[in-house]
Amino acid sequence: MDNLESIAVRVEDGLDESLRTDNVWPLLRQIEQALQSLQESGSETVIDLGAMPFSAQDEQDLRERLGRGEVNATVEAFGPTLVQETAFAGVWLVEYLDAEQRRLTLHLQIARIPDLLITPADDLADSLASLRRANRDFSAAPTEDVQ
Amino acid sequence: MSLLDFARGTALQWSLYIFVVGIIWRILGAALVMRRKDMSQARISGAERVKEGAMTILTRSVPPETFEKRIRFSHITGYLWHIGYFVVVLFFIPHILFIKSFLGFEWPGLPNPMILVIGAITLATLVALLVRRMTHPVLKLISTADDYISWLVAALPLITGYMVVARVGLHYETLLGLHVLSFCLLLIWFPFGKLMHVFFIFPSRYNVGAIFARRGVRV
Amino acid sequence: MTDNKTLAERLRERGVSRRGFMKFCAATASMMALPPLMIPRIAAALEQARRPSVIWLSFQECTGCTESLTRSHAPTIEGLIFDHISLDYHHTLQAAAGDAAEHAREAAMQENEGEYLLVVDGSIPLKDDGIYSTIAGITNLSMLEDVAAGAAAIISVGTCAAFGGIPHANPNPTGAVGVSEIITDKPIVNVPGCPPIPTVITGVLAHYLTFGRLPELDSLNRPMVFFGQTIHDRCYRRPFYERGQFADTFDDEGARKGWCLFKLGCKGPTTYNACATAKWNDSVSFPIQAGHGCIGCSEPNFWDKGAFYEPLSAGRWGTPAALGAAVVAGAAIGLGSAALARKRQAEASEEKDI
Amino acid sequence: MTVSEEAFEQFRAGVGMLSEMAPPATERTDEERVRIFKNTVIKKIMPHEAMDLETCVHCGMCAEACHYYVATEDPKYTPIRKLELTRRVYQREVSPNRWLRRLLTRDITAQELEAWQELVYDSCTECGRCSLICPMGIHIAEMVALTREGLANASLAVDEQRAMSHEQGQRGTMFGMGSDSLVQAAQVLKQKGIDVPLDQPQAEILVVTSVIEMTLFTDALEGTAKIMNKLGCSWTVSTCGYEAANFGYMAGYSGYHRAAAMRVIEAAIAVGAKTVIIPECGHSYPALRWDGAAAYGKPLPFEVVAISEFIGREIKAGNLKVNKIPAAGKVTYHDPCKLGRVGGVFDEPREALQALGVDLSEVSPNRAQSYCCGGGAGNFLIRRAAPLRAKVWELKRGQFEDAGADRVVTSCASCRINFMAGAADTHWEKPIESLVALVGANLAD
Repeated sequence: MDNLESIAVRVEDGLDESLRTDNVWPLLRQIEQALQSLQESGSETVIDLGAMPFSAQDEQDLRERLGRGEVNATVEAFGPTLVQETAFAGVWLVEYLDAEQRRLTLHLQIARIPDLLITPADDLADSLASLRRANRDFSAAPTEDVQ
Repeated sequence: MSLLDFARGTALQWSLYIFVVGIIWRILGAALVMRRKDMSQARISGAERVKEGAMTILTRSVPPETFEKRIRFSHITGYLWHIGYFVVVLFFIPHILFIKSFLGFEWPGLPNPMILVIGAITLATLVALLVRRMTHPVLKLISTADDYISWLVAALPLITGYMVVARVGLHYETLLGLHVLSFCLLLIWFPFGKLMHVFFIFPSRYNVGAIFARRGVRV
Repeated sequence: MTDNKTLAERLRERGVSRRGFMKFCAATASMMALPPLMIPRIAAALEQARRPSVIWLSFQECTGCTESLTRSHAPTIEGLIFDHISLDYHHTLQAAAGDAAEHAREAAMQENEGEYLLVVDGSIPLKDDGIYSTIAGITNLSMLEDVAAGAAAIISVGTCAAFGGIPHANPNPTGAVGVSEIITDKPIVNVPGCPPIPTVITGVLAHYLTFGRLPELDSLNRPMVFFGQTIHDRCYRRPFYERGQFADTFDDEGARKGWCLFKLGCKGPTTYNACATAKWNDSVSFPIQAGHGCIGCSEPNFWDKGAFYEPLSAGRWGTPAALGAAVVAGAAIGLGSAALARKRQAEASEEKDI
Repeated sequence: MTVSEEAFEQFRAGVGMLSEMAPPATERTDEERVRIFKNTVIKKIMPHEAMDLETCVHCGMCAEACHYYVATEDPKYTPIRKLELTRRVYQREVSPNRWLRRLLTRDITAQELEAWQELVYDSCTECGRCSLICPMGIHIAEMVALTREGLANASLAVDEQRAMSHEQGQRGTMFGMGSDSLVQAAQVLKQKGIDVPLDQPQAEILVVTSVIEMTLFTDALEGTAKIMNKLGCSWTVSTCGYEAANFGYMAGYSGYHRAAAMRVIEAAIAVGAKTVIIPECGHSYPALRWDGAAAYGKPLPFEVVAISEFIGREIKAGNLKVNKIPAAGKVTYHDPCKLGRVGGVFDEPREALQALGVDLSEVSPNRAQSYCCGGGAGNFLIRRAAPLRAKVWELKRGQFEDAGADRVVTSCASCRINFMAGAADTHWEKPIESLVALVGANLAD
């Protein structure tokens, strides 16, 4: 071999029609049922796509099927988390990434709003306390600048 | 040593040796009993008789219509399970690799779902034949222990094979070990039961063809 | 040496918000292969989890297991979990050396008697009273027995500690065995692999932290959640296997197209591990994805199970010489049988026909 | 031309008496019977039979070829089951796996031997049809003959056949009739102007006949003589070796088979015959044609042909001219098993019928696959087998009717007897005729 460039390198995990696992269709049916129970009884469902054989091709197929909805949010906590509403209201894709943008896991959440977007009750107390502290600091601060 | 290692190592070797010793023993032992020469004047030459005998090996696979219409069920089921069995044995890729490890060469296989369907048909046919053997007046009367043992020994690799694919109950490698052991059992029983027809069918068909041909009758 | 901070508190100190904590719990659940339904329970448990004392003993080993675990360089889940434990003795990682190190171990053992976790990597030589591997003049065997006595549970990390591994391979000159051959009165979790997947090690630790007990184990004491299915079961190349599309060599069309490596000796179907889903190097890839079949490194006796490149369904048929001998023996017995039958026929011929 | 009803009924009555007339069988203990049967099977089994017995898969297809099973659907008539005792002896005593088979296979008992008499004499005519269907190629019929030999040696041959075999084997007569009957029959023909050259010192052709042709089917003997004379051959019938029938051969007495065959062989050699012509008598053909050499101990120094075979050949060669039968109607030809399936004579009789200008309508199945008449291999002698023969007759009658036959022609006395008996009992009116008689009656001038 003359040089390293002559070694063909290709990314194995890329999209490949032949890498479908046949898991998309059963998953869509599962989403349908979950959406029905959300509508009827308000019960929410989370499906962990990281825990089943699910290829990149499968994921692309699924994303194509579900489409994109109105809401698109990023939560910056312990690395970014991408929250994407699909074209079907109530069906969300939640992608957890770590600080180096590597995926921790991918959830499908069937809910009116994903848990992660709701302000945690614990944080309300902290937040009120810190806002009060901030307001106190603000009111106590010298006012030369204003003058 | 795990069950699988035992099965495809020691057990496989010894059952192969028993198989080889057994078939040669049985063929020679039967073929070399006392012989008497037929001194009658044959209608056709020796060479033609050999040809007719050899032809009978083939023609006996397709009996004349007058026979065929009375044995159609046995005939179709017989072909069905034999062909199904050979397809599963010879065209399932792990099997090809198993045989390759013995013969040193391989050939193209079939996709697994096709093998599964063919195997299911084969097994269903075998079960139907067993039921028939236990209920049909003629078969009930002429069946011996050999028939039932040979049925079981032939069916076990199919059954355990399905268990391996379906992961029934036990670990994959344990099931695979059992599957290989069931094949070893087949090899061991082979020379001692009716499965030997795989070999004897050739001289028997040849002989009946040649005997009738001597008298000028093509059978 | 242990403090009383809970994991939640520790995370908060590091500036991880409540959302971050919940995300951590979701990732932990995924890592432990638990359903998302369990996330709130995990969160509740981790809020309360105290810092356990861990003693790590390395015996006949290559340090690959430790490398596997410590190779992370970013604030990963594994890192956080690992940081939370109090690693009181690990002779590769700890700063202390010599007597000081051994004293640290003894102190941890005394202080946390009956509560500390013992992690072992490497096998233990038994031959000639175990003299083939010693630390500070103490044989591995005697150190293991000593430390195991006060441990709450033992985690055998790597195939060597779990099943004897490579030192145990034929002809096994040191009489090496795994931990469970020696210690029989303590709960033992085997996390085999050469090396084991780091997330699996931390997954077991996370489970212990979360639920205060060891996870559900299989017949070889491996955590079911990680070792419940084979590589083959979860392999992304499985569809090729079913379709009958295989690579015949490592540089043929099939190999380039990423077809199944069964024919090239992949041991995926008989190897129970989480490589195909957890993957390696921060979930970048795993051996099959890199184009090489699984060698079954997490299985007992993997080194002695035949060639890595021999298809799993290959039989060991014996030698042509033995087969030839069988042919000769068969012919001899057959001829003998026929001779005896002819003798019997000659005797019967004494009986005259009417 | 046809045989009178009275003569036929007289003949049937005579045959019906056989079992009473039979001399008592040799007294044998159970142990002796078992020992003798075993020794017979052991010494006679040959390699191809051994391999046949090794290869049976018990598929049961042979039952579907057997006229007895087809007519009754009784599983006990399954051909391979008729070999059960032979198989067991082989497997326990000769088979390469005998050490294992002895564990799995029961020994035979004298009671079983007695029970098997019915299966190999009453319900098997060694017609060989099962040997054609067997997917393994087992020659079942041949081994029924072997089983008969074992039973005959063990004094368990069926009474009627034992009686006939003993008489023929020991005294050379049948139904008490000897060579004087032949002389008488020749005189009767002489009066009709048909010459039968008895005991010529030298002849090209030795014609053998049978007691049945001297008494009942005289039309066949007459036809034979007329044909031979017409052809102007050098032929003779020997009073020393005139009887073609060989009851020892059928019943399984190889000693009697040899004795009867040797009379003909010696007579043929004495006159320097190049050809021996066998009459229309089924088993006589294989008894000399195929198994005569074994009795003689070396190849026969002459050719053996069946009369229908001879006629067909001569007609085809243009040596024998026949008239077309006017308004013959639809004729069907029944292939006798011993002549056809296990003899190879199919075309020659048809050649003769074509020459006679008849409308030949074949039964289905025919030729090699033809069904047996139901009474071959000496079965027609067995009184208790009559109900079974009646059932097979129904089968055959159906085939004849399906073929639309106005008359049935065959070339075997025993087929003819069975069909005539069946026809008489069921009032079936169609004539059942001899091929030789038909040709003899229609010779061209």
